[in-house]
Amino acid sequence: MTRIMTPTTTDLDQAARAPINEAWSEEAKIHALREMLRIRRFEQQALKFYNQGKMGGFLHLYIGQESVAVGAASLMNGHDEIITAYRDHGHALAVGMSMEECMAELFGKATGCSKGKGGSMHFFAPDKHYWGGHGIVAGQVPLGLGLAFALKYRAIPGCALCFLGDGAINQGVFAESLNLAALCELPIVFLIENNGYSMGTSLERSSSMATCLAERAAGFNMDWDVVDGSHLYALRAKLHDAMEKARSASRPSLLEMTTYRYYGHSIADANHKKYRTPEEIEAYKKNHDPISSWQEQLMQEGILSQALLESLDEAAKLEAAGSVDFAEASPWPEPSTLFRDVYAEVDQGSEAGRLGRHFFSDLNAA
Amino acid sequence: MTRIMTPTTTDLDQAARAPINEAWSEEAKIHALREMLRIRRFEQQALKFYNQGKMGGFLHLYIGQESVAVGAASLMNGHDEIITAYRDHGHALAVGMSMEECMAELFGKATGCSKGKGGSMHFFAPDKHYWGGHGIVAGQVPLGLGLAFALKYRAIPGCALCFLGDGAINQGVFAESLNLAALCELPIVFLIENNGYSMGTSLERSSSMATCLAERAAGFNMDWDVVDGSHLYALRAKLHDAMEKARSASRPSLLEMTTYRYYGHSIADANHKKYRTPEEIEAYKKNHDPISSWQEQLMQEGILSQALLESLDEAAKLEAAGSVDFAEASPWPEPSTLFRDVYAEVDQGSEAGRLGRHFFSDLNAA
Amino acid sequence: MPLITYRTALNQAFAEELSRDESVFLMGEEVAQYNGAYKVTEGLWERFGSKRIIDTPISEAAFLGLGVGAAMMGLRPVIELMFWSFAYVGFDQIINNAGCIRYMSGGLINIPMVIRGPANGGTSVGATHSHTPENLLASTPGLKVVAPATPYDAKGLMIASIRDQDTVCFMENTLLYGNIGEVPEGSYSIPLGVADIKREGTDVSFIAHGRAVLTALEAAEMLQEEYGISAEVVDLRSIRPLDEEAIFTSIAKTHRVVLIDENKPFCGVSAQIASMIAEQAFDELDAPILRVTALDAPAIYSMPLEKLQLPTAERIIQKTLTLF
Amino acid sequence: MPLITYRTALNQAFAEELSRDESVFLMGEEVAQYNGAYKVTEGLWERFGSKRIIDTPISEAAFLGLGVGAAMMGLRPVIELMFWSFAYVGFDQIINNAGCIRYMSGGLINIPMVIRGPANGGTSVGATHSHTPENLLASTPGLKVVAPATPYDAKGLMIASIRDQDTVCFMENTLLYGNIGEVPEGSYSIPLGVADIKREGTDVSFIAHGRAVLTALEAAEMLQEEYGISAEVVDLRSIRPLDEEAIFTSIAKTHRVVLIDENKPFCGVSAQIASMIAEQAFDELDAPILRVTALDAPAIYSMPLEKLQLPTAERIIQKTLTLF
Ligand SMILES: Cc1ncc(C[n+]2csc(CCOP(=O)(O)OP(=O)(O)O)c2C)c(N)n1
Ligand SMILES: Cc1ncc(C[n+]2csc(CCOP(=O)(O)OP(=O)(O)O)c2C)c(N)n1
Ligand SMILES: [Mg+2]
Ligand SMILES: [Mg+2]
Repeated sequence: MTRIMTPTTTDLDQAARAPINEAWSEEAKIHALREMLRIRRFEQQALKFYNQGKMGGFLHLYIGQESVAVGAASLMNGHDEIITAYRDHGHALAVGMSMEECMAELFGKATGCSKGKGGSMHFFAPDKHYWGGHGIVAGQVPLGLGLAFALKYRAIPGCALCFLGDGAINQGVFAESLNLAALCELPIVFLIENNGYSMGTSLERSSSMATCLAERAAGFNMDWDVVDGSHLYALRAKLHDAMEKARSASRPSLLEMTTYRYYGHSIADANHKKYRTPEEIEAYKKNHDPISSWQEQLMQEGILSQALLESLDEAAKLEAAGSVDFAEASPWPEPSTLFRDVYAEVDQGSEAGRLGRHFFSDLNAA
Repeated sequence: MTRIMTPTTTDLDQAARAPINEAWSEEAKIHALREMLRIRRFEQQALKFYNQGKMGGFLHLYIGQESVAVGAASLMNGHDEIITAYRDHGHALAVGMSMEECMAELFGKATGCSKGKGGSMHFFAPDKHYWGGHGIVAGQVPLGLGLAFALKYRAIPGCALCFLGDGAINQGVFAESLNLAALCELPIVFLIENNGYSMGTSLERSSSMATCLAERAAGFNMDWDVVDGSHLYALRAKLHDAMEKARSASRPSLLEMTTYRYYGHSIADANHKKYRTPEEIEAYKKNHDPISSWQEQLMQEGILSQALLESLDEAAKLEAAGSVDFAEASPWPEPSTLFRDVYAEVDQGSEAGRLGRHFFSDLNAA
Repeated sequence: MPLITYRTALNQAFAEELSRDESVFLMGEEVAQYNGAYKVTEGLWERFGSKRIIDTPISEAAFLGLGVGAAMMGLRPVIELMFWSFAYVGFDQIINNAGCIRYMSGGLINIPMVIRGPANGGTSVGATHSHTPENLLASTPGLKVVAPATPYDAKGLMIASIRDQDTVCFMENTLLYGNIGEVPEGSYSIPLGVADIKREGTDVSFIAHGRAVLTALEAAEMLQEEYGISAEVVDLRSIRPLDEEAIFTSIAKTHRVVLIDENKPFCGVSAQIASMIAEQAFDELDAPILRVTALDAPAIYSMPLEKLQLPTAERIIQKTLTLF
Repeated sequence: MPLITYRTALNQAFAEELSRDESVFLMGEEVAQYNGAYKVTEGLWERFGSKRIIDTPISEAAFLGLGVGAAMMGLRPVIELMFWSFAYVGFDQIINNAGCIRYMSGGLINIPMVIRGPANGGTSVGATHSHTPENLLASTPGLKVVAPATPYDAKGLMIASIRDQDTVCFMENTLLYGNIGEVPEGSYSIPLGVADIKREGTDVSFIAHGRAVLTALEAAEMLQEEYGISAEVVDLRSIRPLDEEAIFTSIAKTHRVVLIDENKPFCGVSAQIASMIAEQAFDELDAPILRVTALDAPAIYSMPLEKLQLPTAERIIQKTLTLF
């Protein structure tokens, strides 16, 4: 577990005293706890119904990593944009998507955030500045560049947060994107959620590095840092600085957040106890679980009572269960919608959408 | 011209005294001069006939960079493998390909090294351990990995030399390849021929970097260095060490060779005097021309006389002119060969080559 | 009408749209300071500046992806590939991101982007530089594909493509850049999905796109003169959406068809069209559906042989004569 | 004969070839220690060790290129793509390097490589993970493409592909991995370019490859039972080289044809076959050439709708009935 940065108490104290954390209201701190609980309860429900065969495809659980998405979302203002990979439920909920639309998407229902067309890996909510949910490893990274580019182009004082996994850094497009971001001075923060594994492959077996992954940014003359992603104060302190640099100076950076996933790569991953020791999993749960350490923190600060904690948790559980009911009760998408959402012009019934043949087989053939 | 590393006289003295240079025979030093002259004279002839419309497509001249290919080839033993991009004439001649087969290829003749099928960008000579000649920027880089992989797999004590341009480093596959080489400990040396430009784009406009391009290797925990590519002693000293590390310890490295091209990106590049100043070109010619500085060096060492120099140059010119005669006199490829060299099995007439239809239009249709 | 080149026609389209709509920007290798490897973007950087006309490193995957991201946010990127042959290093961004995101988001996201550049053989640059991927792209629902044959069409289709809400893959041709034709000065757009009858005829229909249209026209003239055969030339202009009406109408008139394109034959655009005719217009046909495509080997460098590889008027004539 | 799964059949092919030929090695994401994402390479790492069975980072372009380079040197790489859908991040290496180098070198270089992995929709993994690029690959002269439907064919074709001197793109299917069939224990190879009549019939020819063969067989049974129509099912097995003899022979017998494949329709494999029939076997036909393909939208996630997207027996039957 050496790869998990364990900041000293002094580091954490210092992080806690960072202005962005000092200025953080009690309410907002509780809200962060609520959000982490919501993610966890949501995914536990998802897991249950995935195992009952209610969902198709893959289910990549975020449990263990909740602090990263929640910490990042807590720093976003109305101008910032966010994009991530397929392990995307946490980010979706953290930016304000409803459990109902998310669960319904997992169930493949018409009421899902993507009308049942995207599934677990492909959640989107442009109105919440959330641009997916992307299944191809690192495929989202240059899209993040584009978000940052558009902000700068329009002189909007925001930044783009672009998440990727520790395995994703070995897709070439990531390096291309670092260069382009630095060269064009784009307002972007790349966040590596380093959970130590890409599927069954440990960090050491997938990446050659000097001291850490983030150091790769040095060769591009880009700022970089490593931070304990399990701790909200720690990650907020450094991420806030990076976001500010992006927003105000259009200076990109790369942050590596150490974190961990409790479940296998996806629920289909039957091997996950083979490539990791039970001790490793337990050690993280015990020392780094983002929810329990934040609870402790808030209790120490005297903000959180046991009663409040229980009521928050209860509410999260209820909401999650309710989202399942919603999803179950929702209709399947109509077969007639199979050919919708392919071409905007067709959907809009514009002239461009009406001229020429757009589809080369039709439902009648079905 | 700051990007051209100008080693001090002491550096060069030191390089000259490196064991690999100390051990270099007079004959071999003269040979290196001969090879550089051959490349230059070959390309000058190519240029002349390209301008007469005897060749198709692009012509990327290597003139100005001759020391790099010649220096590298001078270090190769029978076990090493070499691969490069589309600016490939220099490497081809340096490893021993004949001017005739190369010129005939440029003329698109059946006697060309690729039977007229590849053209200027796609020279190959596997018997000389020369694996091309590749037109897609950085496309050759992972192929270089494969050469190194095969050497290691077969326990052959050689290394792979994989050349790419300063613009090519921004293709993602280069970063992927650095990681894979370091991770799998492959016996390879990546050589960036940094001539300061990718087409009309200067280094500064294409690459964000801290101090140099080679430093990108640091993030992959790979050894790297920068060297004056215009000077044979300097580059041989460092390249030899890198090749030895690859051969004996299977340790990859990245070397950046500063160099310069005298002509435009290709002969079609009408802009090349716009993005570079005449002063810049003249300064390199005066202070770094690989041929004249090597001549001077050898004269200082008392190895080279004016008479020998002239005879070497005369021979190179004659050979180049002869290669044009050869190419002109050579036949075009037969139309019947259009469908050869696509599938090995078909060419061999094996069972696998005879069963099923391989080609979906035929020459009869022509 | 002024006579200008295909290259200038495109250049005018960019200038029109850049002036009209602040959200349009051009990006690619050497498009700005160098004026474009083929000078298609000449003068635009000087006129519109570095914010709108942007040079990139040689990182196709990254800048195609950047285009998709910017388009999601409502900008209108026009991304140049110096050659369409280089699309393969960024293919994932085109197929999975430009091609699938709208669908996977349930229609929440539009990607109004143009990806453009030359896609053609015939210039002795070898196999790696001579790809014509319009068939591969049109195979992907979510993408649109356009291939103009004339300066007039190039300008009008480019303007329509930039205004389109979807991603359009715009296939130009280095052999056409210098061709001259009549082009109106102002702004006009030619809708995607509408073919153009480039020559009326009664005996056989030639269906083609891109430069193959010109080859088809050449063949049609020779057939008329030498054999008295009247060929109609249907220029598809847009591959997806496809004007199948125009195809079927022409065939209903001529009852014979030769499909001509510069794709490699296996699963080329003309294969798709043949299959549509064979399914939907079978009864109209008096004879087999013939195809004339690039010869089925990688593009060769050698100049005289390369000329044989692409469809020639001779090859079209020879095939056509077998129908009579 | 032992009854084993398609997965085990492939696994046996690898084991046979790894034992027989020291130059064969397997490489890809999770192929070694994890036993393969779909367990196709189970046990091979334990048996053959880290030199022969190699896990990679998520760098498809680099390890595909590594495969090409190693193959140029005479090794026989078998490169796994966890999904063929991920080929697009390494597409340039496949098209330009595996596909063109032999030609561009004038035949000096062979690239005896197998690129393999599943290429199928139907498992609710969404559009990005459901591509079937066999049409795009077969469009490239220089590449070969194989798509087995049964365990027997999977083993025999894999052995032939590994022994082939050229690059073979081997299309597996996650929905077939668990299918069981009779497979001989030892080594045998099924030549590329030879189709297999999976069912004899007299009234209509179904031409299919991969999982569509099973759907076609299902439809054929139902047609026989319910309508007394006798369908012949031609399993192409190999897309390139293609056994056109088998296609034409079957059509000469039945005079009617329905082409079935799981490609998207535009320029799908069945478009190519339709075009060949329409050109070369036109006179044998009594009716239009019909196609049944995937519905023409990106793959949808939603489970019931996804079932409609791929060819179903019902859809085949409905189309076929229009021929009678
Ligand atoms: C280009 C590509 N290659 C392979 C895959 C299959 N795959 C999906 S996730 C994954 C591991 C990614 O690991 P990491 O980036 O560390 O993210 P994590 O799963 O840990 O969140 C792999 C190999 C893919 N989706 N895309
Ligand atoms: C993927 C790809 N993109 C673009 C090109 C067009 N192109 C050919 S060479 C070149 C510049 C390369 O510069 P550099 O790597 O520095 O090599 P140099 O020409 O200086 O030797 C470009 C952009 C290409 N061949 N391949
Ligand atoms: Mg990970
Ligand atoms: Mg350069």
